[in-house]
Amino acid sequence: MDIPLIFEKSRPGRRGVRFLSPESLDGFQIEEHLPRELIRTTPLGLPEVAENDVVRHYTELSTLNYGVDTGFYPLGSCTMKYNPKVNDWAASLPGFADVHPLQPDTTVQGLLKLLQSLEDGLKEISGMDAVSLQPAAGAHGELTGILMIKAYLRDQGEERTTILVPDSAHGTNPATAAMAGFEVRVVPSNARGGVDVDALRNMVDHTTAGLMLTNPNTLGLFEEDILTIADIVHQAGGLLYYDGANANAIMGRVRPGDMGFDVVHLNLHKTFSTPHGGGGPGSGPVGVTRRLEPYIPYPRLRQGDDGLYWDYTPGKSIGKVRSYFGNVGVLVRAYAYLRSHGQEGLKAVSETAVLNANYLSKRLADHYRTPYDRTVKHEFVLSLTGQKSRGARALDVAKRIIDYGFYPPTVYFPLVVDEALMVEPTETESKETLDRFVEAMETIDREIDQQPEVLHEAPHHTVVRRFDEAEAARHPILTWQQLTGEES
Amino acid sequence: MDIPLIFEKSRPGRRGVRFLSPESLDGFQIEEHLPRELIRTTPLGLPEVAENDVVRHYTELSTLNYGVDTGFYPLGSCTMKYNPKVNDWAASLPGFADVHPLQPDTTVQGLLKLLQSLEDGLKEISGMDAVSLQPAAGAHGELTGILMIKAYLRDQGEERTTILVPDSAHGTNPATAAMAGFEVRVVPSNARGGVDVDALRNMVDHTTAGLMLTNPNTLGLFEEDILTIADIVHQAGGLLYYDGANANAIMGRVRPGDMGFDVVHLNLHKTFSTPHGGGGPGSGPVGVTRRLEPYIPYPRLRQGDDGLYWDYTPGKSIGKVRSYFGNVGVLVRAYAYLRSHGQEGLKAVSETAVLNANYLSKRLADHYRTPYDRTVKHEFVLSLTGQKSRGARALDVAKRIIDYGFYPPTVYFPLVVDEALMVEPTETESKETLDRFVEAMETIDREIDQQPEVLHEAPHHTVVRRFDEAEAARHPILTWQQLTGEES
Amino acid sequence: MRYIPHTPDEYQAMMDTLGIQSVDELFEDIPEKARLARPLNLEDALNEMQLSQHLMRLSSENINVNEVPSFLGGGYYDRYVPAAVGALAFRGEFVTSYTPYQAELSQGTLAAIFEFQSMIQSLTGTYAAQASMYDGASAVGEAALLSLGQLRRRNQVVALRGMHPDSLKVVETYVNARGSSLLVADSLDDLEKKVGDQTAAVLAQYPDMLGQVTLAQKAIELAHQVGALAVVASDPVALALLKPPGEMGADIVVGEGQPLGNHLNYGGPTFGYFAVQKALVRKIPGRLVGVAQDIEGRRGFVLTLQAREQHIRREKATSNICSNHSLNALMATIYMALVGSSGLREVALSSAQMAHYLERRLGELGLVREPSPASPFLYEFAMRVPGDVDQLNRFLLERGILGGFHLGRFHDAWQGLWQLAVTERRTQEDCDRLVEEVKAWISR
Amino acid sequence: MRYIPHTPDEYQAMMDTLGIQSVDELFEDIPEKARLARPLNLEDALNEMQLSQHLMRLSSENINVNEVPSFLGGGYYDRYVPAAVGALAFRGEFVTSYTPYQAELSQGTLAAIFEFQSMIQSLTGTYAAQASMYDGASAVGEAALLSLGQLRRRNQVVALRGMHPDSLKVVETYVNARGSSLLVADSLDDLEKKVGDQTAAVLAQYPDMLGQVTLAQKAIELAHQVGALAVVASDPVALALLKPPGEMGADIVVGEGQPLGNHLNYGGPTFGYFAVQKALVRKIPGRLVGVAQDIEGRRGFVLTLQAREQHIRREKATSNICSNHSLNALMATIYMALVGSSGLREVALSSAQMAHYLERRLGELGLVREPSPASPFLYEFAMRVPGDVDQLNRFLLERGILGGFHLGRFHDAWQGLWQLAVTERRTQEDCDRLVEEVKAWISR
Ligand SMILES: Cc1ncc(COP(=O)(O)O)c(C=O)c1O
Ligand SMILES: Cc1ncc(COP(=O)(O)O)c(C=O)c1O
Repeated sequence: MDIPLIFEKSRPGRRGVRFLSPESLDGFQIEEHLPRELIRTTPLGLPEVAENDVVRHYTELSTLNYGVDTGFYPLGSCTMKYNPKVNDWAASLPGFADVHPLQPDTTVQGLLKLLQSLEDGLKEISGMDAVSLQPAAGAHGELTGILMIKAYLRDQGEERTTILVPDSAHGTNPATAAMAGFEVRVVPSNARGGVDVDALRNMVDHTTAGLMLTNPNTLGLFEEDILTIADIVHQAGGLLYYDGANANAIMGRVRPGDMGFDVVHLNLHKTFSTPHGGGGPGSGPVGVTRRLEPYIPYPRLRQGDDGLYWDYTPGKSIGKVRSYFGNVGVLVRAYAYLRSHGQEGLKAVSETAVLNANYLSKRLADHYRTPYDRTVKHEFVLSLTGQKSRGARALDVAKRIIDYGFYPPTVYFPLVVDEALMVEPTETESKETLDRFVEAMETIDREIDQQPEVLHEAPHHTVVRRFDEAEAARHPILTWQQLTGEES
Repeated sequence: MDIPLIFEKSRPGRRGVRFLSPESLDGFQIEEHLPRELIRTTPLGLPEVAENDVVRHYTELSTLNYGVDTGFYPLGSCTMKYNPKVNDWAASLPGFADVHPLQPDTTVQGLLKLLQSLEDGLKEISGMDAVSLQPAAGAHGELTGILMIKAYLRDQGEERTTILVPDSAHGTNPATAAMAGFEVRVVPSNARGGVDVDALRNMVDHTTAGLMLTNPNTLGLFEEDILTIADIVHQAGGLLYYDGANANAIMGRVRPGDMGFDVVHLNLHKTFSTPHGGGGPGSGPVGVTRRLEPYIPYPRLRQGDDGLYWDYTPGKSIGKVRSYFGNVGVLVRAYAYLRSHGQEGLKAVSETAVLNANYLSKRLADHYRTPYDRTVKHEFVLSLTGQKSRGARALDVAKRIIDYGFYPPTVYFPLVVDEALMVEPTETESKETLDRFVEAMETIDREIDQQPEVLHEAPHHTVVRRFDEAEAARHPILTWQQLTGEES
Repeated sequence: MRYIPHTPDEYQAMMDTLGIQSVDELFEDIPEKARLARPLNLEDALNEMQLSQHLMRLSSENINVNEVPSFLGGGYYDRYVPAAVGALAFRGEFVTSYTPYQAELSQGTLAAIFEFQSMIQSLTGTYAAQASMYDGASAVGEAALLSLGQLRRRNQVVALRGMHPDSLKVVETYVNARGSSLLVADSLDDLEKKVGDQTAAVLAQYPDMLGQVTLAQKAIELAHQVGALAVVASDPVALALLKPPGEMGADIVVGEGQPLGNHLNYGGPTFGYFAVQKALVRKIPGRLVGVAQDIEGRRGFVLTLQAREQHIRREKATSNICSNHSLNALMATIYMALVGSSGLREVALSSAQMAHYLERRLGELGLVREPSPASPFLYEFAMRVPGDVDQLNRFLLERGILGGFHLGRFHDAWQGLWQLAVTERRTQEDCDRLVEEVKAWISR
Repeated sequence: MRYIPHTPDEYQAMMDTLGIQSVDELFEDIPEKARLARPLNLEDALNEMQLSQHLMRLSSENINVNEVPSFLGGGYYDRYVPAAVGALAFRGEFVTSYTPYQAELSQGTLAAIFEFQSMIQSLTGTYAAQASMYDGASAVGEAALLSLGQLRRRNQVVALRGMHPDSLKVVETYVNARGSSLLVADSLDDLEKKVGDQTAAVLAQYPDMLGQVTLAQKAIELAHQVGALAVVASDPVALALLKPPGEMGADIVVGEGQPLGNHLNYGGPTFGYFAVQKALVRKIPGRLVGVAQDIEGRRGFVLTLQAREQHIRREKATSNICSNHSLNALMATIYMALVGSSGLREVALSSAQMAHYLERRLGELGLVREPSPASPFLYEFAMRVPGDVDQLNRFLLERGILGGFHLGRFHDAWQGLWQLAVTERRTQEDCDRLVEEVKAWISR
């Protein structure tokens, strides 16, 4: 079956949800109010379908998707933990969902209180002095943070031009630095998977604006030398940026602020369990130490005599990175998560996430190479070089995992590991789920020798199978019009 | 794959949603408040699972189900039309869903207004003088109505003992009459699928309390002789009961009251689009003419000086048929449906339902026998005797329909048609869906001759295939305890 | 029109196929005299947006139990319904499916009903439960009918007064229909007098309307002494703490299921449950789901023992139930899975704890618990109020509290009795507020 | 703990496998000096029931637009969101999935994004659209960056003043980051003066903050005259009536997508859209979904042209966007499918009708529309208020109306200007009430 499109269900003149009837327009004619040349003449091109069509179509599409609600989703770096339903319910309350961003502050005190509490909680968890809830995602938080570093340094009279990024870093880190106008220098990893401290020492100089680091890093390894690293960067006059994508490993155990970081973003859509929605929305609040606080995006939430209010004074702020205040609907969920856990709960989250990762890593190590012989944190990377030499690439194994009912781990990232398979079980998965996954992985490993084609052609039981992605990119068809050749 | 059960995911000590922690009980010991012999010692036996387990399990179970949201559901007599989402939304509003039935009437005026409007609307649609919203389903409405007839006749000094029911009637009709303490006499159908008027004339006598009729009947045929039938029953001193399961055919065209019926129930879960929920809840309001009004279940909704109130005066009422006021959550949906349509809308509903049925019947008639050569109403019955003689029973065809992506029509009902397949398309299905169904039915008809085993073994692509139902009934296993042999 | 997909062209094409000019032709078999010659007199149609605004307004004209603390009970309790219940039960495939006639396309509903039956069986301490009834009251009614059908020579059922008055009314309606009668006993002594060789069933509620839990065991024994069936109606949450009626010897255990994950819905839809001992399995009304194997040997579920049901028995049926309250039972199933055995105990315990706190505080104000200050109770109890209960409730309502129910509205002998229910949603603050206001009212 | 499934036994078994006594051992690689030696100082945990009560209370401390009529706009409108949008978009398989990296398990999301891209392309009159941006403002920002990346020798972008101030601010932040600058032109004349050989892009909003629709065409021409790219930001609902920017020659069309089936959410999450002409397809930021064939020849969808993205380009990237606002775009897709072309026109038309009614009535009270009483508008417009706008708004709020926005809070030259938006949810009664209260305020 071809994957269906709503356009295919369209019939000229069929209607779904209607609004006012023509009569109710009372003779109102748009032609009398707009210059002729500004009136649309081209059809809108939306499908013409009945509500029943829409319901069936998107119900069907949803069943072609795999989510955390479907099963185990060990996608490394993405922290696909269980997304509590009560948090979704909360975000849909009319006092949160049906509130206009231009309403007077006096009419949204409940919401502002919530945002204030969330800021306070995130400060405590990250060990920072101030937090902005404005950034819409992790990458957005990175940009915000790096721009604050830039503005701060400039105010110190320093035009520093380079940002250091480890070779194991997520793509958004170098991309952010570039977007912020910096030159990127890549710091090599050492044999233990951490930052090569000596190399770093050689790389820092007067151009160094800062170092972006994930800790635990994308290999799932804690940067044991973090205090030394922080010293090196700080002594060179740079600042330390913490990519909080991996904060699920450390809550209640160690805080970025206590490791020496100056700026931190947290991915609420990872650590704080807000659902990823097939690609977003996320939320990437940024925390900073006192000296960077003046540069935080505005408006800032402050306590006044009549309650909380938004302070629009720009001051030294880097400005705005998006409209209004942030992804409030996501922030409500994160707040609900925070309040559901408290300190004990969050600590248990991180401990269990780390326990799960170590357990799984240990159990898989019999058949899959774990390139670093270390305790991991909340995730770990396997290197499938052995499997490759026996005829199955990481991608083949990943695709075969699908046939066993799981979402595959992240593949080919981080780049520093050959044939990488990056596994993040999260704390909301039970031992028996992990054991089932181990079993599947062991079976797959055996299959490589017994019937390699089963892997090469995997997945087998899905509604569609492997795609010709190269061809898709060579002749991209990006819209229905292009697909049907009606393109303008 | 075996169909999974939540019990299989249970692990001793695993927890889902928690309430107060033991400490918060502040030393409260139930043992100090209950006699020892009344304290439960047996385990509760509920599964011990995490929220994530629950979400995945019921998400998965849902995908093993077929609903109107999945596709075409031409289940005859069940009116599986599209269930509007806005109606579900409405029923979940806190002012409807989170209201206690013992609240003072003054605190529920919005709801009482809604119920009053619905009563008024149903009176107008059915042509009755008074309506009770209390009955929970069609069968429940039948019982309520038949008991009113009984009480009325008794008050007239008549102890009549028999209820007449056509041979084409739904099982609930005779069952209701029996439950109400009547003897049931079955009226034969004539060659045109209607009540045999002559037979009826011979059957009525001084014991006749009434006749229960569906019109259009379960064959989808309008009782052309309805006025004569009504006369016969009335002249014999009996009353006429209207089973409104098929009211989707007649709205705005003809009213049971105008046909001569004295009591009517409507299935809101059919005609008024409230979802059937895998078996219920439904709602079966009952309407009566003036002379039967005193017998309506109480409490009754009345207008007082301070607004609407429930009048608990029993008077001649037959009493109560359930607790409190009815299936209010269903009534809210039905009200929403009523207000979404108005008279024009409801008329269009019935017209289109009838057009769809006739169109489908006509198109199928080339290959399947339509036992009565008549215009049908909202549904029709095929008799698969031809197919049977060629080697495929109605059940085989029904099961094969599943493979083509549709829910099968009702099989082997009504009993008066051999190898019956009862098809009700409803008005919310489009021409192309009907055409696709015709195509599938034609293909299946060809398959009978070409590869009959494909039908005998159908369905082929479902998560489970045909069951051994006889064995299941011989040794019924009705609980997890029985399944695991732990039964007490 | 609203949910009709047909375009004018499609209407035309379909009429062409039928060879008709107008749909009117399809209605010509309706006798002219009966036809409706005018439009239905209904309010104008609203579009979805207008409808939603209209309904939001009607909804806001009711006080809901999230806005004010409520002490109403009587079988329906404002228990906390976890968010996952709705998120799962409202999935379209559950909501928009019919009774699972075609098992191959209905395993979701069937498996969930099987789980429901299992959970109810286990909670009640019986052998088996069916798929659901309309509500608790009609479940008691059907239990009475089952009993009369079992013991065909007997024509009475006897209930203890503490049963919910609506249940009594429904039993009365149901048994009168077949010419039998309901007797109500005001006490165990009275019950002993009323039972006899005409008694088909003894009906007792446990806990009852006054919160009493001590009568059921004796009622069961009296039933069995005269050869009648013992029917016990129970709030399922109470069974997390109480010895299950099945273990006490009840032949049929029924009840109102609302407290298990269902919203109050102003009384409906909720669901009734119906469980029996082994001997009665083939007499149980309504749907039953059983385990079955498919032709490839897979375990699945089917509707079973259908020979009991109306569509087979027709005029020989003792129950006519067809549609039941499946979706509500599904909500209960998901709820029970979510909270588990420990959670359900916590719900009951924390309700009981706060109820006993409230009872003590109210006692200090001079309210006296009935039938006796010493009789054990769980989280619902009745107190005699010094003064007009209705007036007290109005006083409380003005102060934003939904006070207890005045039992006198149900039964004359209960005049002046105030039924108070405390759920896990009531905080100590809620209870203290109630106590303060009662105090204010007493000394007004 | 809350969502952790582990039982004590399982914890033990896992620690045994690892040969550890305590999870503390798994954290020994954290330098002792950095470790947190105390518990985090956070508020106590609430159970789900307590949490829900707490959040209901916080929610009720805000005024929501269902309670009072609102005339606020500025890119976010309280349009009616049909019930089916939420019922479908909130299905767990959509909500709890990640970016569709594994196409075989993500066809639901991928197909929906493809539909979204198609609908946006068609509404905007461009060649292609991508999968979504964070919001309208950041979409304009990215459009500016794209332009600067395209025309590498140029280092300015010039915007017309009528663009949403937040968009201007974001553009400023974004372009300053790479050492470029934003100029704002107060009029077309001013724009003509400000563009030149340093201009990489001209940015115009259509309709703009004052409701103007006539400037965009000319801005596009001026852009092209100096070899710059023309970027137009549009409320997508307005494009149901207005000539699409793509047809007017805009190279990039972006906008805030909230009006398409998204709740206001106090400003987020909503989504931004981003559409381009053919020449720029391989420069578009963010995700793109394209058609692909699987090995059995079936049509499906994949993420495509990934070479544009940060994970491939890394330090050579011009955009770092990774997660986008997919779920919000899904809501928009479902919304557009539900209302269709006719429905979207009805939404825009009925808003415009009521807006023109309101504008006339307010005009009768002496309020004067700016920039000119004659300039055409759709459903949002600005009026000069005789007096203190903030005071007027407070006056209205006390009477249960969320009045228009005081544009002076955004920009000094706009002091005294009242921005009024009228959506299809506003009835004539709402507008009349506003007019009455304004009248009362004027004559106070
Ligand atoms: C380590 C790391 N950094 C940054 C990001 C970017 O976060 P976002 O997708 O929220 O922009 C990710 C997301 O996958 C990540 O894993
Ligand atoms: C003709 C007819 N009568 C009565 C009923 C019984 O209605 P309910 O299932 O609501 O009790 C049905 C339901 O299928 C029916 O089709």
